[in-house]
Amino acid sequence: MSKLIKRTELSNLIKDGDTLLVGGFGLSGTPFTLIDELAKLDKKKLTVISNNLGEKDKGLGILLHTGCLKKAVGSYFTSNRDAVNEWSKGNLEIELVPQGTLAERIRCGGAGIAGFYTKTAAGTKLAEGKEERVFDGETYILEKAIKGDVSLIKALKADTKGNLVYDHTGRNFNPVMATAGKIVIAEVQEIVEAGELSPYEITTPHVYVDYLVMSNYVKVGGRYVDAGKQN
Amino acid sequence: MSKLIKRTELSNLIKDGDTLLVGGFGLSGTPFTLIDELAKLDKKKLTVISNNLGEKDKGLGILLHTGCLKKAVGSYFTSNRDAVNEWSKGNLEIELVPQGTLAERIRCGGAGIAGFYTKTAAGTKLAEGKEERVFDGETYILEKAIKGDVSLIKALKADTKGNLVYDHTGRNFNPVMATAGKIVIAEVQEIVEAGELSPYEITTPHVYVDYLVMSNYVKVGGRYVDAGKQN
Amino acid sequence: MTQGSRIKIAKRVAQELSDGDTVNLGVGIPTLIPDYLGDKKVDLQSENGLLGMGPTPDDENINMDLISASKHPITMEIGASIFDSSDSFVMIRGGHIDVAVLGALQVDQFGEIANWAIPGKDILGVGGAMDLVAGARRIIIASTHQAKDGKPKLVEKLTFPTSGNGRADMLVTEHAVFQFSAKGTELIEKLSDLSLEELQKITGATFTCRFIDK
Amino acid sequence: MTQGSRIKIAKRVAQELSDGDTVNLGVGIPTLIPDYLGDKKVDLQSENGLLGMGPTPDDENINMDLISASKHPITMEIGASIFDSSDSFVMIRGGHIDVAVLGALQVDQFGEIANWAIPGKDILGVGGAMDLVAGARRIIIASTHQAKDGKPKLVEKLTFPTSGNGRADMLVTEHAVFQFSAKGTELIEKLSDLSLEELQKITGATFTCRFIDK
Repeated sequence: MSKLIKRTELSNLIKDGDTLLVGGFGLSGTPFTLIDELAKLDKKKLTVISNNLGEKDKGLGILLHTGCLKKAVGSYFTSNRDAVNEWSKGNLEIELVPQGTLAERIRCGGAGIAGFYTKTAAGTKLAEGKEERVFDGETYILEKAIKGDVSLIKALKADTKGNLVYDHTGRNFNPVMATAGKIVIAEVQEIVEAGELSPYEITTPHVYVDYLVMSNYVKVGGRYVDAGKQN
Repeated sequence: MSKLIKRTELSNLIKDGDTLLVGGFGLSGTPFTLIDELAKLDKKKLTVISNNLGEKDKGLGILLHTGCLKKAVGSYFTSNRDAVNEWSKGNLEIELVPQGTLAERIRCGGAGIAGFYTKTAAGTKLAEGKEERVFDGETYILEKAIKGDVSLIKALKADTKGNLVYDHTGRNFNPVMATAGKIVIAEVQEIVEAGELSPYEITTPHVYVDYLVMSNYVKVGGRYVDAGKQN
Repeated sequence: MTQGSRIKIAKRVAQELSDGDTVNLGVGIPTLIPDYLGDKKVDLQSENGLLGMGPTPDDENINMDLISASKHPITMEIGASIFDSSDSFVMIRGGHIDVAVLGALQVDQFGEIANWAIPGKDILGVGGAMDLVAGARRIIIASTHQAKDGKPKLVEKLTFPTSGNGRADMLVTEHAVFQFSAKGTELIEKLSDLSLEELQKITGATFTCRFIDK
Repeated sequence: MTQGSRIKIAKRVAQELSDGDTVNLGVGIPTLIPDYLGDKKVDLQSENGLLGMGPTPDDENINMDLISASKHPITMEIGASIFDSSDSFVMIRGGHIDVAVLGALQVDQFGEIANWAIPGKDILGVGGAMDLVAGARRIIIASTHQAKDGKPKLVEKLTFPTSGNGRADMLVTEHAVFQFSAKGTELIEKLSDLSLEELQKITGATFTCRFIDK
């Protein structure tokens, strides 16, 4: 289990000014333990790339209270009032990216592709400053790859080699983010022996995973709760 | 089982001049039955996009004897002498594409992406005529999406909705080709009830599959043989 | 807007869907549609990574890692499949979704859609709206005829930011069904007692009419 | 080229690999490497869609849908995973393969590789060669010192078509181990009894030398 580290080691893996790719859609597939740990650290000027900034006081939402964030890149921030407020006050830069473009840009970052042409957002405010190009009579815009210094992802299980499987739609952005971070840290509920996950079931091959951290959360009634705060 | 058709219906689904995406790497994951059927038809000027043109007299290789091919697009033809000969005689156009670029171009065709920038082949003969562009100090070339009129793919099993699973590395190009054909026909060994394949195991969701054809081949000693020709 | 009107819209959109269609439903009125499909079997796609979305589970079967794009707990239908966000948008942007049913702030006379941002308000959310507008084969807008301030949603020219070059094929409101083409808007069905004149009065774009009516 | 020389090259390359490395092996000499890894555990990637390639199966366990990139039947190691061609090249082109061991027709003094086409011959196959050259973190060329016609493989300037802008880090032949950098070629180890002069004579590029030797 050489990839397994303590969550407190996060401090040495993330630097001020880093760009973090953080998995999750809403709160599903969110690395709560890693985010809790990050919130305890005195990191500065981080850019977080994630579909949402969690919800108010939940998931990535807690980072809005710690002063570690410089910028957020994602598709939907409106559901977290704190994010909107911080942005209004000028405390947080926001880059809004269509959800599909976000997923594809991250995939490209992990795939050695520098950029791609998509119809999504062509002709809209979100295409301002982006190169337009016509292919077969239709207008496309150039979108560039996204990479991260560190990816914080959440899986259901790992095996001892670091292969990952996810829980239903908790999969979402996690597999592409696993490919696009220089350092990839996966929070997991359980680690099983190599060979227990079938070759067909493995969604993220171990080559993408640098470290595993045991989740501090458990599911109660289908909802994650902090095991440390349970009665 | 409304997607299940007889293999003889292939005649009505492929037109002269069509571009076909044909799954398989070497002979693994090859839709032998569909290819046999195609060889019986009097189609003309087809373009076949496939990693190889099968092997001599095997898989796509048999189409070199029927006069139906105008052009082949793929990454490796050297292993089929017939393909090399037909090309030398001027009977077959060949477009050589690096294997990864081929897979990505087809994926883009299925994903609504017009083109992408890759380092692969930049500076080589295979980049001639392709746009070069520098991103972050490295040279990339623009590669454009590939789409097909008809995809002929091979899966291990389908369920009655048309969801597909593949046999080991027989998966190869089949899933991307399933996304990039206007008509997608999957040859399968077996059709099971919807619900028998787990949501995690399904590799090609049914939305990509238009028709299913039962394979005429069976595996003997790990190798496919034509069930009709078995003793 | 009464719940009755919302249901009327949902029911009418449901008529447009066919057995075997793969459908993506936006937030709001579109989420009511599954209740009015009768015997029709459509496959619901959820952009966070599921084809074959089923109804809300009982309390004891909730799994917050099995949620809809609106972030509500859901279930899976038989034959469902799970994929990641990039594969989900291959499906959406590659033209593999038969019908997207979306809400809208405005639709212009040619079907151009504004459904993500209000000028002067903070623009901090787009989600999958632009991907669906660019990629779905057919787009039906399910919306109230007028905004809360009484302004018509169907307009000659958008004053709200566009969602892209994709066009709606149809608009269903509590009063009418409109069809869009390069020629403009055609009224193809009335769903309330309003006369054509009354309907035109509360509509921001002129429309032609397929049927004779007073 | 004797089998002994091929094995010598494979053994020496094997020394370069470390526990936990993900390695892609090209055709020819590289395929001999797994036999000489000793206790080292490396994960072999096969570009047709497998991480964790194992040895050739017994006759009764052959499945022609479980094959290597060279199209030979293989097995899976514990912890192996299967993926499609596009995901396989995400792994290769995205810089996730630690080491690619490839054959070559020529390598220039800075490590530029020609390994897919001979001028004047039909150029009808490239496979994954250019993808690996562009994407692998480290490239080791495992090759005979000279071609069959006696011409050196290590040359000042390629006369065969380049495989791209990616550079080899190392060349291992039956006579020597060379390391490439922007400064040129450095001999880091001799593997045969040839003197430096003799070695230089059968090598097409000048090289510097890290050690003193006659």
